[in-house]
Amino acid sequence: MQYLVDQIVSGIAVGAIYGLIAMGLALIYKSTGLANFAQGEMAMLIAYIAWTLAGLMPGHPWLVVGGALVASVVLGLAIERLIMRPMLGEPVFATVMVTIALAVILRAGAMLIWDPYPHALDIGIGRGVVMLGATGLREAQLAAILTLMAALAGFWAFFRYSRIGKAMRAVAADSRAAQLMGISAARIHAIAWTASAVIAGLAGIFFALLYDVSPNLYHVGLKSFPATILGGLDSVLGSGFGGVLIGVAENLAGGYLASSIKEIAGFIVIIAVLMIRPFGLFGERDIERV
Amino acid sequence: MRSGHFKESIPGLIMLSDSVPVWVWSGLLLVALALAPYAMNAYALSFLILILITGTGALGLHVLTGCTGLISLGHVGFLLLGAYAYAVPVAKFGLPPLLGFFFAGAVPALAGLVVGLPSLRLKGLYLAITTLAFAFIISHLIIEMSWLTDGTRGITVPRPRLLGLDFDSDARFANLCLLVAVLTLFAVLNLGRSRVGRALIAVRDNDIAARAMGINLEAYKLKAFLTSAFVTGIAGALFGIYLSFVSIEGFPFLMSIEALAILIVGGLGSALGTVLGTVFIVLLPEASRIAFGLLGSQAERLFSLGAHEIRSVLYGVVIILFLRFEPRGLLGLWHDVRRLWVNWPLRY
Amino acid sequence: MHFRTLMAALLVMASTAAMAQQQGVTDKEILLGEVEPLTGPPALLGIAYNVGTKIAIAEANKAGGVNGRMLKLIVEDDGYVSARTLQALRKLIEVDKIFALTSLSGSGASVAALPVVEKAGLPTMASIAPISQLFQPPRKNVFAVGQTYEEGMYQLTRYLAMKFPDKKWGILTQDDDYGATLKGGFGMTARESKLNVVYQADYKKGQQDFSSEMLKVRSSGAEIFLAGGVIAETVGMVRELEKLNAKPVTAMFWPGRVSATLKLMGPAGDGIYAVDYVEAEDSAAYKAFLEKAKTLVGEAEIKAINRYTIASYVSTRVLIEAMRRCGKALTWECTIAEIEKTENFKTGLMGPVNFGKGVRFSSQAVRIMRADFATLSYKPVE
Amino acid sequence: MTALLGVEALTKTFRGLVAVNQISLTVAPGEVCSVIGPNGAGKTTLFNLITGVLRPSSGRIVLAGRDMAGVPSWRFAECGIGRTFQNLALFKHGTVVENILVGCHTHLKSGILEGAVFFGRTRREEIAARAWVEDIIDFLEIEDIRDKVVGTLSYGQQKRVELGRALASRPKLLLLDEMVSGMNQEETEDIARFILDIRDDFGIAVLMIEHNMRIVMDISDRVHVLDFGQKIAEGTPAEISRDTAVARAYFGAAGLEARPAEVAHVGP
Repeated sequence: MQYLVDQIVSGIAVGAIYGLIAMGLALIYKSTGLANFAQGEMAMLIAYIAWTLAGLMPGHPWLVVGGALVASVVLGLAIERLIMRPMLGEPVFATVMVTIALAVILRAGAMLIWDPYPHALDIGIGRGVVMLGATGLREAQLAAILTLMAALAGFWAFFRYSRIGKAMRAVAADSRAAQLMGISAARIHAIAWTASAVIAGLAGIFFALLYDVSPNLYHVGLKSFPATILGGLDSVLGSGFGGVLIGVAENLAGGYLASSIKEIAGFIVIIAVLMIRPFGLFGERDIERV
Repeated sequence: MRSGHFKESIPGLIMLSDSVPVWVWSGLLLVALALAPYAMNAYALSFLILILITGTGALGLHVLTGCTGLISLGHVGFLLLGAYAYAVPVAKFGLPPLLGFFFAGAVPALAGLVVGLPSLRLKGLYLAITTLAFAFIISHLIIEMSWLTDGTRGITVPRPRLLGLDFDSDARFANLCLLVAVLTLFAVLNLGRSRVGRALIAVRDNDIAARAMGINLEAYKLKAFLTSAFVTGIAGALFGIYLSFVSIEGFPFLMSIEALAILIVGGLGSALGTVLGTVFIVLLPEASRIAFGLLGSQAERLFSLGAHEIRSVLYGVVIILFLRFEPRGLLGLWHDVRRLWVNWPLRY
Repeated sequence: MHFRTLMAALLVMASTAAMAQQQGVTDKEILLGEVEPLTGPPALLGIAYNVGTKIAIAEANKAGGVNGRMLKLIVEDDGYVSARTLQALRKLIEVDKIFALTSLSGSGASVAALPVVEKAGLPTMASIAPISQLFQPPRKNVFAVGQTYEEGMYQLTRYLAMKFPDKKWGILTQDDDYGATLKGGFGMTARESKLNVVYQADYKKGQQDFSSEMLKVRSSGAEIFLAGGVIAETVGMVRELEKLNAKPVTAMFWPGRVSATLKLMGPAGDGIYAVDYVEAEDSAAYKAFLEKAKTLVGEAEIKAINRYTIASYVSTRVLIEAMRRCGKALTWECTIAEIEKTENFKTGLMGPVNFGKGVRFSSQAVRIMRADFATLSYKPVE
Repeated sequence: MTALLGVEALTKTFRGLVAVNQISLTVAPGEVCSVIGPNGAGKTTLFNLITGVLRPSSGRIVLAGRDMAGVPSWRFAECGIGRTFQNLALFKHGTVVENILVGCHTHLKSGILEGAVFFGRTRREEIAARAWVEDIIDFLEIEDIRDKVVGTLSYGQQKRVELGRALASRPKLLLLDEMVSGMNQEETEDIARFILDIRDDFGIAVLMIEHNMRIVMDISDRVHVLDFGQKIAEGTPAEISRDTAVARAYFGAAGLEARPAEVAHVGP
């Protein structure tokens, strides 16, 4: 029994990181209609920046995290303004390819600026073990779970109550109509990219604290795809839950079936779910008009 | 000199091209490509072979993504299946290579039907990510079924002997790849001007209208998957033979992305664009290597350990610039150049 | 145009050129080449290996070159993708026209490249990952210095089995050929010593989170655990065990025997067993090598040095010595013959290197070591 | 006379909303029928039911004596139904010729392999299809735009291409959904002439949804009037123009008295 609980809890912990990245993916999809294939790379870049900052300012964990988040705001804005905005109005396929190219650039760029060696992100906190009953969790795992919960609550309130959140929903529903109503789509896109970069950055920092900073940190982005598909590409909250479900599914597959099946467990789950619900668990079905 | 497009008969209207110069030049190009391998060094030849194999595979993806509008991120799965479907019977059980090529097409085609089933219900990015999942599952299955595939150890594949002809030298093998690539190109071009090809395009552009025209959407989406997987599988077999060693690691996931980049850069939806895109994308790393070399040894030393990453960055930047400034792809660029050539000094 | 005549003429020209002087050799220069992963995760090994070649070449050049000829190295990156390995090799051999190869990339890629190298016939050192396919059956021109994973694993587990008898064993390996050979070596010991194996599994290459696997290890009651990852994976396993407060005797393999691994593991890595055929960091020979290297290559290269640097340095030294013995008339034929004659070649960084008639693998004795976190190094056990 | 199309007590509900309620109508061979009614009367839903895009909740559709229940929607074209769409539904990256060729789909037989080889039967078939398409292009007087990509054409031209595509499938019954909306007087008259020629030259029956009363009254043999999903009247144009229920549906009871001039305009 304790074994099962341990498996589920550590599944939730890793799933929280998938979930955060998946929420960023869904946020961009919801407001701009494209899947950002560079989401994992954004997380990787911020983790590297955090690592550099940690080297410059040892003993100031909050400065490091704060600095990294400022960097992710800049990153999000820069990507939106310099790369994505000029692509407005181009076919979705083309813009998706742009994000793939961006992923290639970020991956190689990180190796160019830093190096291919794995590094430990040591900011003095996050690595200690907290006991929840008989189950041990690292501080950063707990923080990832709490951040995911905060993000879920925050986005729920944001879409429901804030002016920008409502505007974002309007742009998602019909960008032209929203524009006619005086909502600037470009501004909404900038906000979506920035917010998405920030949560990807947070996820990257958690990931780096728990594992390491290395060029293949971007793999975590690949995991968030099943998460967001499971939850529904256009459902920000659903994607967050989807991440947790994928994390737990992986750990149960690894813990009870075979370790080798663990890495593809998420993909098997989404194929099964999509056959029943073609738009994910929480996604909205497109309504076609003839 | 020809003036304008006047055709005198219906057969003339449906020809691939009614222009004599086009046929003559294509023929000359073909002869040149067939003879060039015997005069090239092995390095240049490896690019030619890669272009021919990649082109075949990209045409396979073109049928699915370009014609039918179904995005696949998992095409590397079909390549892998094709390579293994050739390697297992030929290298492990000693069956004739011709039979191996049949399996290399048929096995992925069957898998294509299975992967195609979700496409009846899924759209756009949902489908794209399902195909991605498929690619991961295929490589997992290949590792798991080690009694058949030798798992992670990989299979060494000899050069084939077909119909009494040996293809052991690279030049001969290039001829084989040329034959396959040209046949594929012809088949895809022909498909484009026949009933099935038009139906696929109809499914892509407007599925409801397509259905009203009597097109069975489900059947045609499955046909697109089947055809695409078949062609891609053959390319996979050729790639395995070229590598002479078939293993999971020889087929990295990036190949799926590269294939999509080829379609985009070439001009989505056009077979000729796919050919242009293939040449461009395969040669891009080499071109950037040369460009980098021109900067001089100073620059090269400065980035002694980073030159490779710089090339990767360049690769990404070129793709973004292309999408940004020439969304019609290389084919569009080619049309512009041709128009400029014909009309100059007038603008139009 | 008579095509056949033209071809024949070209062939004659090519062969006469070869007779006059072997490719890659001029009066002043000898061109060497190597292919290895310099991008992507395996770059950690490739870059370190590359530094070893550079050090060996710089050392030879500083001493006046090989019989008056300076050595020059062309490096190609394959990102550990077989297709790129093949292409890089074709470029090195056909375009750059190198004289010899100092490296042939990692395991899977090097096996794929073998036919090309064998056909070309140039002297080739393949010591980055000396797997048995490289030298069994022996190829005329392909040499490897080092030890196979199977043998290393066999020795490591035999040592542990004797030191900790009657324990429960667990092993987790990567699902590729590297992992398969580790499993093979372990299997030999397991059969021989009738080990009680309570946990055995494969993880997917590239996996980062090992929580479910380590929970399984803990619940299986394993007292000795073999972490069969490369670097990040081994670190992940050890740190997960630390979190779970499980403390089996842990051992890892030589790709992970670099100080970077220990730094990443933190205190949890202290006392971990490892195995290697390259001298440990605190040995006199290693320290002397480091001092010498500082005079030969730049700071960035020095930072990249690890055990792979040594493996490459020794392997390249063997090649250079063979070329030196050939004298002024440097050919492939002679170099291959001279490498074959290598006997009791000592660097102090490994055991003596020996080849012989039909012997293409210089099998190195392995040593069991233990990690010392305080100094971030590995010390041989008594 | 046996009807070409028989619709019997057709009903379609969407989540409780009744869009089409117990509608019955017939179209005889060689007849031009119109369906009129205010916006939201259920006209397009009725068309979607007849063409198989939607499944009826209850009721029957009989085409040339065949009950269409259980026939998959893509087979409706084979059974002899052609249609145009209210909002253009062309294959916008294809040329005019390619679009019309898609209409020939059901009359061609070649499969993937035959298409890829393009020899023998396929070639003969394609030549015949192309000749037929050229006839249609001549008929619709769109020779000059035949090689243009349809996405670049004007609205009126695209409508003609769509008509051509529907004709290419050699239907027995042609359903036209708001063919002339957005067209000027001259274009409208051209279309009216085409519709009559289609009936007379090709022997195809036409069922059309139309808001333009002039064309309805000018060329229809019979008119069906829908309101709130129900059929409120049927008859010749002359009968319909006198029907008070129709007038009420269009203008309301008050409007009937307030705007007699417009009612008069509806007349033939």
